Amino acid sequence: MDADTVRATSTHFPRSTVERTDTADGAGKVMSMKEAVAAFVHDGATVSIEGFTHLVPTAAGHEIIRQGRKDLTVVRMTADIVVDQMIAAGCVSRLVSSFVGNSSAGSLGELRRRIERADPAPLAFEEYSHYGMVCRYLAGSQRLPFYPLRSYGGSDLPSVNSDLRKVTSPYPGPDRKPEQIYVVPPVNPDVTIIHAQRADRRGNTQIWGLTGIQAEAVYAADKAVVVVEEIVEDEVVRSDPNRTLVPSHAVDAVVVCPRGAHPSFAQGYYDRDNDFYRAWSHISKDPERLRAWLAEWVYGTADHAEYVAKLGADFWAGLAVGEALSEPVNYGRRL
Amino acid sequence: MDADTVRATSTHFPRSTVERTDTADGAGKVMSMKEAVAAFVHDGATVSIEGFTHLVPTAAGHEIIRQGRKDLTVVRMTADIVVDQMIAAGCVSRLVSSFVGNSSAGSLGELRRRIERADPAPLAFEEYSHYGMVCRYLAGSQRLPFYPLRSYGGSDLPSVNSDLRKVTSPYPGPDRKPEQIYVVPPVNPDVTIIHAQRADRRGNTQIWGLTGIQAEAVYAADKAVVVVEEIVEDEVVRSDPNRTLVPSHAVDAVVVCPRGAHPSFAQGYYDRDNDFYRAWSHISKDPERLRAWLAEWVYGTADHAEYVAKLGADFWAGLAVGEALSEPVNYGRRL
Amino acid sequence: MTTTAPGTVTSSELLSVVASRELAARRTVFAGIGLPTLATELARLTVAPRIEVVYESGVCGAHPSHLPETIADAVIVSGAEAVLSMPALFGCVLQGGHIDVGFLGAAQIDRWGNLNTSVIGDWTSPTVRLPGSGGAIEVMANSREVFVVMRRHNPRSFTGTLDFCTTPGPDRALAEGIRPLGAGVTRVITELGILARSGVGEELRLVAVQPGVTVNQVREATGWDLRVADTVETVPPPSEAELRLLREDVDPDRVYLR
Amino acid sequence: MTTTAPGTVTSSELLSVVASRELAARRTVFAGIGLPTLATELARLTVAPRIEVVYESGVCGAHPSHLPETIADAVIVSGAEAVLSMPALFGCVLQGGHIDVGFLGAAQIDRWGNLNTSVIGDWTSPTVRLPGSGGAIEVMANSREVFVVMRRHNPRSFTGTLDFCTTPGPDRALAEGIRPLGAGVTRVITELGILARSGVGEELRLVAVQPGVTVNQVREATGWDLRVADTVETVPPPSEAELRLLREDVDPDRVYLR
Repeated sequence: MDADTVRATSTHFPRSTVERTDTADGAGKVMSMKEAVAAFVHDGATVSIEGFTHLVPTAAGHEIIRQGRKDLTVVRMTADIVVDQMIAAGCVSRLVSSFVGNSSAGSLGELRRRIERADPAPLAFEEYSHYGMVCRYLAGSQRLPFYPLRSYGGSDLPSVNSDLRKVTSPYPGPDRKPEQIYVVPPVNPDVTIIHAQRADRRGNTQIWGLTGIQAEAVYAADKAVVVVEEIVEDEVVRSDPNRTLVPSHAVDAVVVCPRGAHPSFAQGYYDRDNDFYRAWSHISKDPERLRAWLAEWVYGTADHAEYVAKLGADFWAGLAVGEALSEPVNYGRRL
Repeated sequence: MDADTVRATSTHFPRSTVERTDTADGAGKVMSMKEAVAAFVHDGATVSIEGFTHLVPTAAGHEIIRQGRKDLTVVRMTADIVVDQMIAAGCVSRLVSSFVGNSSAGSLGELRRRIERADPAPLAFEEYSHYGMVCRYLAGSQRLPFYPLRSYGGSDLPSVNSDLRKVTSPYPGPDRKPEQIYVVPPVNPDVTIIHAQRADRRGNTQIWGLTGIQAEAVYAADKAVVVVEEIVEDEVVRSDPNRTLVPSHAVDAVVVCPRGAHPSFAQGYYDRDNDFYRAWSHISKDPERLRAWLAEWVYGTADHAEYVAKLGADFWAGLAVGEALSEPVNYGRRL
Repeated sequence: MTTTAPGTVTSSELLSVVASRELAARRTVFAGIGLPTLATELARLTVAPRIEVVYESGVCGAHPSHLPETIADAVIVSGAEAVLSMPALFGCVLQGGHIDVGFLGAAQIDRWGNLNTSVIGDWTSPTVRLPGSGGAIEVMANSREVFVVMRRHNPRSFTGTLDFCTTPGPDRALAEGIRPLGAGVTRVITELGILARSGVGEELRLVAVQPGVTVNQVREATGWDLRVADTVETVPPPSEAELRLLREDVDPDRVYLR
Repeated sequence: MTTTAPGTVTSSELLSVVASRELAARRTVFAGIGLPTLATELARLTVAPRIEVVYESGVCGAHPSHLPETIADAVIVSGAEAVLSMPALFGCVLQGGHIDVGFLGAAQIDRWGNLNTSVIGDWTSPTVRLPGSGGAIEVMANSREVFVVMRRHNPRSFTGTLDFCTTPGPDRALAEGIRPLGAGVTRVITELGILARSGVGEELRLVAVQPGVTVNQVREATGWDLRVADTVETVPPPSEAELRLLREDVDPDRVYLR
């Protein structure tokens, strides 16, 4: 009759469901970036950092660098500047990705040195396509053993990535013959970190504009940290429940970090710093210059608030955006 | 060099992409319910009618009855009142569903007579669970040969539904042994009909509140008819693009039909007619009474506008809802 | 609407109160409509103030202005913390393993907690066609544990052999080589008492009787040779406080209370 | 920003104009950023007024206030007709078969339109590590046809043997028993001319040369024994109207035009 006895028998249940942090008012989830990284990102962990060009959790990556995490496996569809920085800081030993470039602005210098010349150390790399990564998150979030997709037929990728495998459909194909399809395995990060526009204190997270694969990356993970531009009152979130892409039951930590996506952008909050993307190709090409950049902007700042202040008000004015409000919809109330 | 030559070689391409109706201003998609049913619902067709308790396209079902369609295969997760009515009217020879009941309000009389006693005619029935149906739509919309799910192990359903099959995962299970999982086949209806709050003239369709499986049901189908409470200006839709669950490229017809979901509801427009749900258990229990109901309310009305008028203003006042507006979000504009 | 005389406890009230107590320390519950709604809302006011109700329709963290009449009632949508798509609800929340307790009902249940909601009689030409699974198969396969509330406790409902197994517990799944996530049915709550099991390989056994009910009465009402716990408790009757909350705060309009 | 002298047509302008013409009668195009953006926006003003641009980031029916600088630029989101989740974009729109033309680029292309965007040299220790597939594998596998715009036409880029096949055309897929949806690469547009193929089993062949370019020049710039159509057309040079639209309406700030 004891609940704990019952619980103990269901050994296959993911850890996450019982261990999500919470307090009566949910405020236990709200913490500083420092606390969240210390609590949820451990040496040797598999860390998913998602945000497809939009809402890249850069500030979280910087805090991981400041805390000197080692031997991480980073899972990220578009491994871009923040990943190059984490690699350069010595945090990353393995990368799982479908695009390793500096957006359309050039190269990632450190990543290329690692992969091309093992300089200063090798980097293990698992290469996928975008939809392959999407499907790995879908499988991970849905607790599926694999996810099928109509990609990879004829590609050389399966020859360098043995996790791209094939399954025969138990239904006949269009020509009535057996049909084969590639599948990818689930990814289940130890922790997923995403950036979002806003959440309530319990972690109900609202994102608009490009929503990418963030919700699935959160559900796929054992722990989830949501970094937000602002925490809003419960009433704001509840006025538009369809906007909540990540419900509180999937979130372990809520971190308030305005402008934490820079040089990426937050739709409706600040624009993308395209100049920095272009600059990064040059900075990262020169290991000395890269080290100096990290020293000044990451190690040299105590937290993201200092980084933001250091950039200065004029700089941020240049990324300011105007207003384009959504028209309200009526959810209705019973009379 | 001729585009048609190129096109002709890609024989596996779904018909739908080339045949979506449209005109320069998109107005060619806006048509009456009568026109849409005549154009897109044919005898013998597989018709998906979705809307999970919310936004049930009842008016479309009634027009199918008025036009006397025969031999339809109806695909619907929750086969409820409108399906019972279509069966009673002789439109349906096969039903694919995961719940054949009158919500929590009782039974579907006609459906039960058909299945229990073949009275007055048999009804072929393919039984699934809700997630099995969801996965059939997911497979259909994503052009997958099958979709895996962790259901059905130990159930008697596979013994009466040979489309529930198993696949062995090419990755070892948690115990390192081979892992088996059930899969369902795609469903690709000839036409899917959904009801929504609003769309623009091109068919960009916005739904809020319960969104069910409507988007996937549309993408799974060869043709799609969207019935809406109202057509709005392009600017309204474009002020909140995340609210668009079905983009225009997936829509063939837009039908304006206010209150077309009755006795179901449209969040923010009118409430559910729970009295009618309760009444239907009695009406449908008696074949004579059911026939009289159809005669009066479906065959006896030229279209849904007449049905609405016949119910009367007082009736609709009883289902009116108050205002609970979503707080606007800022999408931002470049300065 | 009927008014319940003080002191008289109806069947609905008894079942709701007993079920609500079982929700202590649970975080997420997948609730159908009716008795599970009452039990969950009462638990929120008593033993589980932070419990999150997840509805099959996609609603998480509902804050309804009125007691919902269906799992898709407009009042659970307005003011909710999140409304998810059906693929997200069934795929990520349920199959992803985020549900502590799922509530299910059934026309028939067997000693392992397997359920029938499809047919009475033969599936191909049934005596009674029932609604079918809905999401029950998924709730059973993916919840940490499942509570069943049965209005009728008699040998036809509590049967040695199901007419049809719509919703299998983990024992049947394992026999087919499919590994279940949770424990299956761990509590069956009826007017006569509480049956319980803790997981795979274990039959339901009688662990408590309602006041005034004998072990023998429960055995006779059960269609198989019911195992009985070494110590059978007597269910504490609904307290004044529980009944008051249920009648005045949870369901003042008697939507489900009878 | 540079100003282009009237009368002088830059490489970017030439490629954009030629590519835009190929979009006549197409309904949906999956466009990357750069030359495909210019070509598509010009086509909207000329041969394909109703063309819908779908971006990898999830945007359908963009109405940008400024020329987007990335496929995820904020200006393609504000005012768009729809923004879809990534699973919906890749699963329903792309794999579901809703894209008429996909635009791709590559470091290397072979005679069948197979593409390399992964490495120069050996994959395990490459001379140059390139960005990889992104969504290119999916665009190739699922679009009705694919256009490739190549800034450089030389034997290293147009190669007899790819260093690595990231993104296979349908011939390679079929050889592995996987049935492709579309025709693969049907157009390759370069400064020298246009190569074309119509589908499975067919090599790229030269169908048109830019004004002043000889067939032999194209053959020498191509790393395999290039087939040539019976009649090789000369590409009509960009018209005054096309250039004016491109320079004044599509990219007045010279974001991509060089």
